[in-house]
Amino acid sequence: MSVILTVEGLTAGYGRVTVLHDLSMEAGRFGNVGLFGPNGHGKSTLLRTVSGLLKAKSGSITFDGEDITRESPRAIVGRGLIHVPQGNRLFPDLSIADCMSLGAFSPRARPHEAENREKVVKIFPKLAERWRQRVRTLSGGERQMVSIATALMSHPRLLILDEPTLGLAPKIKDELCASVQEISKGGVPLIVVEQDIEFLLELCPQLYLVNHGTVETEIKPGQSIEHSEIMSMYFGH
Amino acid sequence: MALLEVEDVSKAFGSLKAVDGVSFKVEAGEIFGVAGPNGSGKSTLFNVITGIPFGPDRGRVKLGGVEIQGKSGNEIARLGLARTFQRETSFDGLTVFENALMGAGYGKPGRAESEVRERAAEALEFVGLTSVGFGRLAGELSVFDRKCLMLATAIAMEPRVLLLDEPASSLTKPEIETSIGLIRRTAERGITIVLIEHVLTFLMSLSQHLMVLNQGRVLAAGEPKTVIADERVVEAYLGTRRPAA
Amino acid sequence: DVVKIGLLAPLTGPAAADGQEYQRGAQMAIDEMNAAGGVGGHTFELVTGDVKDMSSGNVTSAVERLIGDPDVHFMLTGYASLTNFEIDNMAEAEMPYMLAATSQQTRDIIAPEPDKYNCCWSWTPSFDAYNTDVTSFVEKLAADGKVTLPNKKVAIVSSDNAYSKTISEGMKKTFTEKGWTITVDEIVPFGEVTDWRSILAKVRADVPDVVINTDYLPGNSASFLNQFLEQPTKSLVFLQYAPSVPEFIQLTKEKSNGVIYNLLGGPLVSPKNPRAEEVGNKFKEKYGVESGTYGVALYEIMNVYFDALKKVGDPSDHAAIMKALGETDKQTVAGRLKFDPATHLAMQGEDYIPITFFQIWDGERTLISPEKYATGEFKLQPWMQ
Amino acid sequence: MGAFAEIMFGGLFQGSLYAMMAVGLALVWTTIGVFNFAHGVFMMLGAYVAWQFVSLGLPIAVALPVAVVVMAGVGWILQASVVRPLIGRPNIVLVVVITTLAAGSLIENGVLTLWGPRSKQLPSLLEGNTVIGGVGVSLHQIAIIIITPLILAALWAFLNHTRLGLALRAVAQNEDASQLVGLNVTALYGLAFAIAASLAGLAGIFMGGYRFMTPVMGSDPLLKALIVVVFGGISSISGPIFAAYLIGFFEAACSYYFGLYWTPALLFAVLILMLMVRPEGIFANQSRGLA
Amino acid sequence: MTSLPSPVIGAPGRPSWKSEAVGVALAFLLMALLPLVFGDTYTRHILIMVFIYAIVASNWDLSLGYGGVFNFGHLALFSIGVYAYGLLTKAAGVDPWVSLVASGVIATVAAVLVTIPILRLKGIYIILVTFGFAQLVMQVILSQSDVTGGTQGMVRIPGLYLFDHNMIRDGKIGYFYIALALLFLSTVFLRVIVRSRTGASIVALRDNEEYAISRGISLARQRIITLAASAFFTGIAGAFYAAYQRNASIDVFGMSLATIILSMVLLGGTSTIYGAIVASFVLTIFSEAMADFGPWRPIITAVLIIVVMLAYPSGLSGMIRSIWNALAGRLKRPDAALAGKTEERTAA
Ligand SMILES: Nc1ncnc2c1ncn2[C@@H]1O[C@H](COP(=O)(O)OP(=O)(O)OP(=O)(O)O)[C@@H](O)[C@H]1O
Ligand SMILES: Nc1ncnc2c1ncn2[C@@H]1O[C@H](COP(=O)(O)OP(=O)(O)OP(=O)(O)O)[C@@H](O)[C@H]1O
Ligand SMILES: [Mg+2]
Ligand SMILES: [Mg+2]
Repeated sequence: MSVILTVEGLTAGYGRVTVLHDLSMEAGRFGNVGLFGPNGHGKSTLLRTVSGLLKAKSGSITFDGEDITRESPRAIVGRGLIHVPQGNRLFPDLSIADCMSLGAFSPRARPHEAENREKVVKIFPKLAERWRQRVRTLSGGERQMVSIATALMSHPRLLILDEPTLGLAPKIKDELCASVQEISKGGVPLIVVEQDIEFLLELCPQLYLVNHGTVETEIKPGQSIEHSEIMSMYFGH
Repeated sequence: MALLEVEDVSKAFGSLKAVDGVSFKVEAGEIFGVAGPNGSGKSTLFNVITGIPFGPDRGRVKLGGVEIQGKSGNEIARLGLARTFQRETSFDGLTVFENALMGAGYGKPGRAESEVRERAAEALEFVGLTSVGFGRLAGELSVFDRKCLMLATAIAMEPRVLLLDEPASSLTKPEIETSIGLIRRTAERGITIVLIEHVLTFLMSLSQHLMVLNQGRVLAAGEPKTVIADERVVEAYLGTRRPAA
Repeated sequence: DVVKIGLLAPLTGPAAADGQEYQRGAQMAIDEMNAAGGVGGHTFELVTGDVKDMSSGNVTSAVERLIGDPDVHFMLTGYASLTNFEIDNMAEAEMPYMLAATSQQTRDIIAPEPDKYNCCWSWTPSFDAYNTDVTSFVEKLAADGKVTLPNKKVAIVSSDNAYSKTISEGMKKTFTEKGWTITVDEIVPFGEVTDWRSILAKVRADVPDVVINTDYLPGNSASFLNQFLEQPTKSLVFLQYAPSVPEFIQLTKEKSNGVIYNLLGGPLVSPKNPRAEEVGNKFKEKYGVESGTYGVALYEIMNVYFDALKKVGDPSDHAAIMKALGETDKQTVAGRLKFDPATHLAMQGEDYIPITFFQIWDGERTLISPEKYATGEFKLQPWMQ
Repeated sequence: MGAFAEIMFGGLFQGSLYAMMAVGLALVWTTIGVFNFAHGVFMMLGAYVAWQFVSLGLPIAVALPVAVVVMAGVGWILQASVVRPLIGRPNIVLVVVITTLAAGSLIENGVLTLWGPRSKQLPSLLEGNTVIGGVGVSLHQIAIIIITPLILAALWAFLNHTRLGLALRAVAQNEDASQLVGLNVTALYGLAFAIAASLAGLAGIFMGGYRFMTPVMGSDPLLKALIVVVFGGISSISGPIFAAYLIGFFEAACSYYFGLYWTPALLFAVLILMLMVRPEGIFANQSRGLA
Repeated sequence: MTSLPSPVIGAPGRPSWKSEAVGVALAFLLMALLPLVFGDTYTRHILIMVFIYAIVASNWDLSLGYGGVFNFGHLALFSIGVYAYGLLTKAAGVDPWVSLVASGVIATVAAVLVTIPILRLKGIYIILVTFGFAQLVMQVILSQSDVTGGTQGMVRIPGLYLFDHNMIRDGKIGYFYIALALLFLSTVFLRVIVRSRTGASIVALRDNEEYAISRGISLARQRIITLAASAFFTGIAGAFYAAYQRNASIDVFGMSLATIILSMVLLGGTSTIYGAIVASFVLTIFSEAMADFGPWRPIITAVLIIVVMLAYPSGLSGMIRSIWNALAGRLKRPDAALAGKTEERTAA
């Protein structure tokens, strides 16, 4: 497998507050990448910068060999880098069906719309039952499914999931885990931020511990790691 | 007599029966867990019990033997039934202390102003928000602090029953540990707790009774260990991911 | 030295078109006078106070600003407020003031204590003639055999504003007294009315001899006429005030043929009163548009002041100026201007300011009554033939 | 029969006008979630721009589309200057109220200085009168009654059955999510305002054809549009359209049976009563949810 | 309102009430000295208008800014004050001062009445009802033309009196101080409310209605308190306006007055009370300074408003805060600017 995303010396933040300090990482070499670490230490900020929602102050982001540091989110989506943001806010007044069509908005995704929709329905059959329901009235977990489903409609080449299991029931988590695995096996690598370490370990051979806005530890495949070690990493800071 | 009794409560949205004839009882002092697949009606159940934003279509809810369904949300709250919301919410334009004052001042009738302030401060200390600073605007807090603040406003009401909707979602492991301790101590204050949670370790380590909903109906209820061993629960809710009990 | 003249005018908002006309009329008089060397060494400068939406706060602001200027020795307006309450401010400040506003309110303020209000004189005569003279005008037409009144029925439409309502109430009273039946008595809310159909339907349901609309807004009046003409009845149509506004003809074009309206204090364009035409022409020459009622009125009011100043000599002797204003007796565009000491309104009547009836034909306004000044004869309205 | 025809015609005409006045305001409200208080001024400006072209010698059939296009540009500019920079700031709804009010006042008084306060009139879309079902009507009004539903239907189809329309509905609900599915947020905001301003301009041209134009002619229609939009509810563009015709027919019937004078009071009384019965708005099919 | 438990919160994170009281006292003292500087009645009149606008605008801020209630009927409360005073003094012959207070009470009652239909309503639907309320009030006043004068309005309304002092020929000094005193009382009243627990509960309802209800706050009760409290001084301001102008006409229902006052609330920055007052000064004085500009006056004013709002969406109060912070930051610590950011959010 080859590297699809490289982040080098990235510094970013909100206004005068810098959240990310000289952060470097890469994704794709060993398959999926997992990010973890305490709350509020910059994981989401990293993802937002990668997908162009936030402008980097310095450093570079390379996707598929091309520099995307200064590109607009639209251009980045057009390249197939798809980001599911944290907190499933989505489009509260649109129906699930509408969200799916929006997911396929970019010209890249449009030809695959029908095929992707089938895929999505297979992964989340529950959504098909509620095709016309407004997102606003969905339960928390259902909304999470719609978020991920919308991203899948965008025909991703790299899929970034920010806390995808938030509020999901255990069984759905399982199914989600299985289906994302399937997606990644289908050639779409993932970057996943997750608090549920079991989930992360199951999915990602390569892990980064993000702390204080920078990568503190990288865990490569083969470096088997104990659950308790991770816990101590959390508590250590 | 049970402190909170829910009898045959239902709520439908159009043709969708979100809650469909649910009954259960919660004894004073216990922690009562509620689980179930996404969209099984857990949050809706909380909604109809508390009357926020709507009451049940039918069925009865009794708090300490008194029927409360049909009363308005703030009345029910003042009778001693507090709740938190699935998303962390706060009064963003108010300071941390003022947030707590809302619970302390309006959640329990007949308090003197000095007592209100004491209660508010005490509740904030209890959840450990002293370090954050009472003067900070709630809108600026981190996720975990907001969750704590939401809990503090509820505790400041000194409710008889507290309904917690997914207090652990989006928390890190250490934060979950902290939360577990916090909820235990809340129960020790004599507040009866009903708890919705998907984080199973959290749910299992806290609840004395567990009820699992599915498609708006009670799928199983009873001793937590027995409930999660129930085939139907595994099938509908747990899948392969049983907690390391 | 320069004497400042304070003008109250709405320069922005819905009444801005009238406000602009005040300004033009007054300015024309001042320019003329300054060119002629002024009065006793005094030249003049117009300062305008914008009364904006004519709410009392804004009117008072404008009034105070002008009164506060020690060089302002005379103030004038067309209309500045809905109630003419500023008369009180003028009285308190002892500021000579002339206005051409609805006379009803002016009288209500001044008549109880005319001595207290020596400051203020109204170009507009009493509106009583509006209330009574349409009836006599129509009956005279019938008596002269120019129209037939088969059923003596009248439809009266009014708008909910002080001017229209007072007049329509008065008309209703007069018509009833003279034995007419009022078939339609409708009042519409003040402001724009797009659809007159429901009212016209009632008019058509019981065809009256006369149809009257006292809504003075030109837009409303024009759309009333247009919608009436979509399916006209054989009734004499009388519209209050609006047809006197220059745009009315431009905008209704040939549809305005035959329309009748009357005016008090409007230009009395007649060979018997050459001044009206002279001033009207001057205005048109200077500004490229025809003047409505207010342009020439304000021009005349300025001249009334100049006359008073000539008599008194000292512009800062306000008391003397006021007295001189009150003693005015001169021929103006509207007729002979002389004030009634009991109400401070201009006197009304054939020998003073007459109520004039006009009919529009081919874009021209023909004065058809009173006979003393008439330049043409009433002709049957096209839809009545 | 006469009454029926009168009310039908009056209702259709008023309803069409209200729908035209309101639909642009509704579009901006349902998509971007702000009230554009310059909407009435857009109507006025549209009429004046058309008038300018007509007085340069263009026939109304040409001046109309040209003015509509100009208005689209005006809408875009207004959006870019006083709305877009505020998106995402706290209190946006109220802040946009003030900036659009100010922009409206600017345009209104600009027109006043440019074209003067005196009334003007546009030529009718179609000259002449006719009698239908015993009711005399002008062809201009017939044209409005026919054109309006066509435009509304086109707009409705655009919003509900095209992907761009969907994007337009989505964009303000969540800016981040919009960007993450590849929408061009800035362009969509501009598009919403451009369409709204064109529609307002068209409404203004309709009005200018049967009544006088003055620089303040937009203020009453703005209020009417506001009432229609609020009454119609926030869920979609179709709510305000139904509301417009409903109010149009209500007014026509009311003014026939109770007189024009009491119509506004009755209308408000009925609106308030209806809201007390259905607090979610009349056409809103949206139930409350806990977010 | 008697059961209103309103001890001022000495809340952490808010400026101390002592410093605020000192600031308010100083500001009003300064204003009280203005007539010494400005002897002419024109300036005094403008200041009186500023005070009236400031009262109406700052009270509107209570319902609109703090309460988040889209109350488009606020000017109707003012108009009710105008007509209540006119009718009480002129038609019923009640003493002007008694009428002044009674007008406030009547406006308060009206506010409570209009609150009832909006108790179940959310967001923009409130616009419709409150706006309709204003229209209905106007319709009632118009239809009772025998007493209200209808569209002709009422003139020769009795003014206020101060012992034997001649209010008419005193260079407006009497009305100036009465207006200032009313503004002072209104400001203190509003600030005490918004700093009290009641005020916090009003904000809580605005920020998250369902959460607030779940903490025992009664939407109905607090909303009635909000509107009633914002009505009292608004009604009094209306009565004072009528007394000062000695006339009442329906122009008070016009859109332009409502627009001006709304501009003051929003330009000043909502949820501050002071912002609306500052904006009343700025807008009125600015507009008068350009009185000779005709249509250019509103154009320039509009540009000013837009520029301020684009630079500081929290309005003049936000602008003043950041200027203050910048100055203070220069003098004190370099990180003061950051602290300023936090405070600015308070205003929002
Ligand atoms: N919009 C914003 N404006 C200012 N600061 C922000 C904003 N969003 C996040 N921050 C700050 O940036 C820091 C990093 O936040 P980020 O959301 O990236 O953390 P995270 O690691 O994803 O945490 P979590 O696990 O809670 O999602 C936090 O301290 C947060 O307060
Ligand atoms: N206001 C509403 N209108 C329509 N349907 C609703 C509404 N609120 C909830 N529902 C539906 O009712 C069902 C139950 O929702 P509820 O929020 O109670 O689920 P939940 O058990 O809390 O799920 P989760 O664990 O995902 O939060 C869901 O299918 C949801 O879509
Ligand atoms: Mg995050
Ligand atoms: Mg839930």
